[in-house]
Amino acid sequence: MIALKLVTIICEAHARKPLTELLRDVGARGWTAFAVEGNGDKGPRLADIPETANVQLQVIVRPEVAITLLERLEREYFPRYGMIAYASDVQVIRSGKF
Amino acid sequence: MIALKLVTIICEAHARKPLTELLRDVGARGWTAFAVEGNGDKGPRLADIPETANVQLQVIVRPEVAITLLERLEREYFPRYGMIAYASDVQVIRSGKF
Amino acid sequence: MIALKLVTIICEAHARKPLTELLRDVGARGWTAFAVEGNGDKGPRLADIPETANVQLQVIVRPEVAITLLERLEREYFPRYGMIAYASDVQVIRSGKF
Amino acid sequence: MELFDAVRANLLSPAVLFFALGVLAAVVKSDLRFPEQLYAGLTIYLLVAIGFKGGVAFADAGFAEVWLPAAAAIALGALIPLWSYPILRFWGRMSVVDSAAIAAHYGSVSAVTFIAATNYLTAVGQPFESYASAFLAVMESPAILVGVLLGKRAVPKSGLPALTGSSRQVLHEALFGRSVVLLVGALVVGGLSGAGGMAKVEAFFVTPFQGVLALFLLEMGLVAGRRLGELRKVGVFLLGFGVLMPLVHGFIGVVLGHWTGLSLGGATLLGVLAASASYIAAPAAIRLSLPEANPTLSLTAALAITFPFNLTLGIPYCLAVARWLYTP
Amino acid sequence: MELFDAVRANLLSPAVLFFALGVLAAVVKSDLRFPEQLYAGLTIYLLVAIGFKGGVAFADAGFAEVWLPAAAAIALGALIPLWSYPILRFWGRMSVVDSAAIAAHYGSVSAVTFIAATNYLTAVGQPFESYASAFLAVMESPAILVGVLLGKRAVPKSGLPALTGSSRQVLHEALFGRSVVLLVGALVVGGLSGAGGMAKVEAFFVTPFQGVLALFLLEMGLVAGRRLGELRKVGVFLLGFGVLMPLVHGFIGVVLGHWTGLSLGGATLLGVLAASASYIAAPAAIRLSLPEANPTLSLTAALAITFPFNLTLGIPYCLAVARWLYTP
Amino acid sequence: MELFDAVRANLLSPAVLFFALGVLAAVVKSDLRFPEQLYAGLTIYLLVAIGFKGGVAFADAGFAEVWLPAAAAIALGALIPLWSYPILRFWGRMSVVDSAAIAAHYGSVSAVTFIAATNYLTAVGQPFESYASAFLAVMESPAILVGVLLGKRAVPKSGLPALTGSSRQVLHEALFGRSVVLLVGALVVGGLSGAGGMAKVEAFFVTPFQGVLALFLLEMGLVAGRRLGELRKVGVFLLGFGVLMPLVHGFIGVVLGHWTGLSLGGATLLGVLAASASYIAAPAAIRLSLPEANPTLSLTAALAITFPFNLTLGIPYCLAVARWLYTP
Ligand SMILES: Nc1ncnc2c1ncn2[C@@H]1O[C@H](COP(=O)(O)O)[C@@H](O)[C@H]1O
Ligand SMILES: Nc1ncnc2c1ncn2[C@@H]1O[C@H](COP(=O)(O)O)[C@@H](O)[C@H]1O
Ligand SMILES: Nc1ncnc2c1ncn2[C@@H]1O[C@H](COP(=O)(O)O)[C@@H](O)[C@H]1O
Ligand code: NA
Ligand code: NA
Ligand code: NA
Repeated sequence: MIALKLVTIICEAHARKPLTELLRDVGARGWTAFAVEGNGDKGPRLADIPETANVQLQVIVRPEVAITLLERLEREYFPRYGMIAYASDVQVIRSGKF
Repeated sequence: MIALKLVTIICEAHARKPLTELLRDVGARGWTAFAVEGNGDKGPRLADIPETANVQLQVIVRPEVAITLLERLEREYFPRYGMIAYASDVQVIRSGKF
Repeated sequence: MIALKLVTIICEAHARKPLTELLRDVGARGWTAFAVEGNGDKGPRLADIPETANVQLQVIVRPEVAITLLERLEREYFPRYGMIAYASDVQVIRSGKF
Repeated sequence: MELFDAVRANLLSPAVLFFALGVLAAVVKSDLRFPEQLYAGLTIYLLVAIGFKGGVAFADAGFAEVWLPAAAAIALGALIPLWSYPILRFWGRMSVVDSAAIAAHYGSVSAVTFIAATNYLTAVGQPFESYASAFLAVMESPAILVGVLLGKRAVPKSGLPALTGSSRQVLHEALFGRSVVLLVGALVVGGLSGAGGMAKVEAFFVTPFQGVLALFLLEMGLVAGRRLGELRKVGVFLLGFGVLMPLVHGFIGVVLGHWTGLSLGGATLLGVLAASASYIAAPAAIRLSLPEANPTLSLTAALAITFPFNLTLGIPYCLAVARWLYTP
Repeated sequence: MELFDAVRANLLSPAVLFFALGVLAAVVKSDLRFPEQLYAGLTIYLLVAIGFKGGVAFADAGFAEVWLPAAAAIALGALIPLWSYPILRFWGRMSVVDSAAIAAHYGSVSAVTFIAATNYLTAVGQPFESYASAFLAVMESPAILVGVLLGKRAVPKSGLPALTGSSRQVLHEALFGRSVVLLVGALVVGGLSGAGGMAKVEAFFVTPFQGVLALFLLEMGLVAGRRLGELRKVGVFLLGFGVLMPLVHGFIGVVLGHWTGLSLGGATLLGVLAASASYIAAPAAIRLSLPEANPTLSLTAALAITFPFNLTLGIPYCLAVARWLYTP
Repeated sequence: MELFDAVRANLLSPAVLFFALGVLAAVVKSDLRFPEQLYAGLTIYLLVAIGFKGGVAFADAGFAEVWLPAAAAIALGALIPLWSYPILRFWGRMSVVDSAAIAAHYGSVSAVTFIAATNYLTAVGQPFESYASAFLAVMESPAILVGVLLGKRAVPKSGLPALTGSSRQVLHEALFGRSVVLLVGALVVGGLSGAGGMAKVEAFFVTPFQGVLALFLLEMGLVAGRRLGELRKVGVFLLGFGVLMPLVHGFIGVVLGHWTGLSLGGATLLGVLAASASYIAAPAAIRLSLPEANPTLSLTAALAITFPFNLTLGIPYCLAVARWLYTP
């Protein structure tokens, strides 16, 4: 089994498009996304209108890509959008896929 | 990178409100939620009516908060609601946010 | 706290039924599922029609079950369906539940 | 004979047939499912439409005509749990919380059963007071409150630590829960906007209403059909309870409607309300305030026994009782 | 000349124009998207409405009038894969499973194409048998079963371990799949509730139907437009196949309709059904039972080639064939 | 006096009452919520319906009649940010990006406010040019582009690294964003299919329209009500801005409509468009291209201040201005 990183990003739905472009930019070969609701320092985000909806993005990448991604998120996106991001360890079977 | 805990709770949708109040109570500063379906010891939970829908709550907290949270869940919620909860390790960049 | 494995499977929605049967087959006592969108080697999967929708399955199992599950996925499902699967470590409180 | 014809006419209506189709689809394990947000959307539509229509009729009839039967409806809702509880507790040998929870479901009401009854009355040409949806609106909560009070006494004995704020929550849920707000709110909106407002929105809230109900009942059939497997779990007692109580409550409701001056159709509707068991408002409120109760019992009884029974037989039964009572 | 006018009238109908708008929006990469549950809801509505309407007409016509063309429709559905398969396999040089999968899609039918054809016939004033949706209902599954049988022979040779239970599943899916249950079920409900039932639900299932179809086709356009990029991947052969087979199958369908006593309009509809390729029922069943097949091929052919072709040209073509055949 | 009556009639229309119900439900913290995909579906329906209707009217009126007021509408949309910006920046002491973002919202338009105004005019029997939805379609984007240009100058100074491709994105969003595509697209479809097409889809896009709007406003009320708590955060200046600017812009819009030859009703609608603030198109485009702006400010102002104000008072106000202006 190969050790990789799962980076999870939870952000406002309007930021989805630029974020997926960032993912491509740092070298991710795929991603998964779904609508979520949430609550945080910027107040409740009920998902009934797109203006206050959140999206959760999940991307599996090699550890060094995870670091680049998190750093760019912190520098470029955190100051602009309400969001959080975190990394965790995952194991996959197919190498070469990520 | 700072090591924190991600606590995931999967429970019946009707328990969502008391659970988010518990999260606040133990000191979480935010949470994320979305509708899921499932199957478990209490039988299938198809999400088409709210009465049989599940919700997944995700909350990032400091390790000691995770322990309190899981313990209170076990004591107060597990006997009452169909649910599971688990913790995992995550790494974040921004300290002070959680 | 007991250490278990969380296996996450992201696959085309049409594969959901056979996959949940596989989960039962390898000994999982429950699972959680929800609709997601994604992008990968097989191109974008926008969830607006079921034919191009993805589903994310999450299942908590004992470590040895996780290995069997991943191996069977690789052998039987990866060649047939567009999908990824990965395992990660989780801690639960209730033993005997999984 | 006449009752037989009435039942047959009811069974062959699109609404009931679509319900049966749903049950069948669930039984053969078809993958047919309604998207959850469609279910939510249809529920909102049905509640708002019936509330609005009732409100327009209410404004027309005036408070003087409505208050007495409405008060009777509230009282009936609050009383039903008081006799249902001991029956469940002692004859059914159920726990305190489970008895209280089920009693609350049967005292509260099912909006869809009520709507199906109004359609049935329209189909058989039996006039009724359109403002009867006001009774629907006021009968949702009282039984829930009574049921929770009955059940709450048991929790301290269970040794479980109390959940914070749950008793405050139940009052809030009973007053401002989703279906209460939609029904009561639409009633008030309908009352304020009157016939002029009705003319504007009729083409959406009234004309297609029966068809929407038919589609909705397809989904209800799917949901009920899926629970059929749980009938074994709930036992013979609850099965009998789910069929007999509607007969008793339906009778009482019709009689009360008669006493309080409703027309034959209106009394039928009050009977149907009394006979029906809630599967939307009550489960939500009870899961919040009596989470110790086993939801499989109450939900299966309300959804897989009483709802289909009323939809097919209970509604014509109430009409038959009313016809018998109103025959000079 | 007349054909030209018919095509132009079709192209300027709101339904086709909304489809074109959807394609355009996808091509310019607009972020316009229909929520998935809206798509699911609209599908349910369209299938139930067309099935119900057909059932009412069926009950009216009687089984004696319907059985012969219905049997012909079933036979045609089952036979189409038998000649499509060798064409794909040997002229198209496709693998066994891919040939079988595509053949199944083309033998099965597209409900939306059928619905668009009924609207088209109504618009040009050409009467047709309303019970033709019964043909739609019975033509969904036979081709899928035949296609799966054709494809299953290849799997053992592929060296892949068999998936448990997949052959049992395909029969279940063919009999009780979502769209089969909705169509056949609504047919039966319509048949049982008859004209009286229709009067109740007409305002929901019939009156707004064409408008709902137009909105739905906007989404279909978005979906088809997004797949245009995959046309390169599927190659020239499949492009030709997706355009020529509808012409052949449409012709055969119209002739068969003529032989079995349908009216001009009914024969047109049978032609359209034969010409259409399934993109709902077949993909679901084939992904379950022949997951080794590449879904990009069949889905792109059915959705991005044959569906737009039929919607714009195939439908008027079938009517023209029928007019020519029925001219004394 | 007459204005007072007009306002009262407006306040008692089902649409406004349902909005109030939504606000109330949010204030009492009811758990009532519309499913998000229902909101999305209703938005699509409303935009397509209003666009289609406008397109049919447009084709009927001809380009010669429409171009002058349409050009005026575009110019007005582009100019509003130019004076709103300095007001926000210097009187309101807001940052450059926030001033630019809010200015963009107020230059752009709210489709729902427009639709409510057409319903209001219909209710009071005031005829208007149906093609006015063309103005709605062309007024969405110009202000957004101007606002983004105003705000972009500030970003380099902020020290933040630039986001890739965001200026390309804003143009794309302004031209092909969801609501622009739906409105402009439905306009063109309506124009091409004309009265014949309208006859086909009228029962879906026109007849139930007012009822759908009423239901939608219930959800709008929920959304607006939930933001009331943020009024404190946005401060008194923005509250005043959100109420006074509609009065000024409404006046200018009506006058411009008068000058460019619109009827009394058409001028009212142009006034309402100018007075309205976008809460769908602008937030999406601004979050993409000026993410440095604080969305709480612009969204709360547009949604919780200006929208309710226009819905209740702004619309009758514009009509009153028009009546005064058109009095000989
Ligand atoms: N501690 C947390 N755990 C889980 N999700 C969070 C947490 N904090 C914030 N979020 C999510 O991130 C979004 C943005 O957070 P914020 O910028 O703090 O408002 C919220 O709406 C939540 O969905
Ligand atoms: N082993 C498991 N893995 C993932 N999710 C589970 C598992 N067991 C239960 N669940 C989820 O937890 C919910 C409640 O479980 P239960 O109380 O066992 O019925 C189920 O409906 C599932 O969504
Ligand atoms: N690197 C990745 N990270 C997260 N999800 C992925 C990744 N690659 C693929 N996926 C998901 O798996 C699905 C199938 O992947 P593929 O077979 O590569 O097209 C995609 O549609 C995504 O939802
Ligand atoms: Na009752
Ligand atoms: Na076919
Ligand atoms: Na404006």
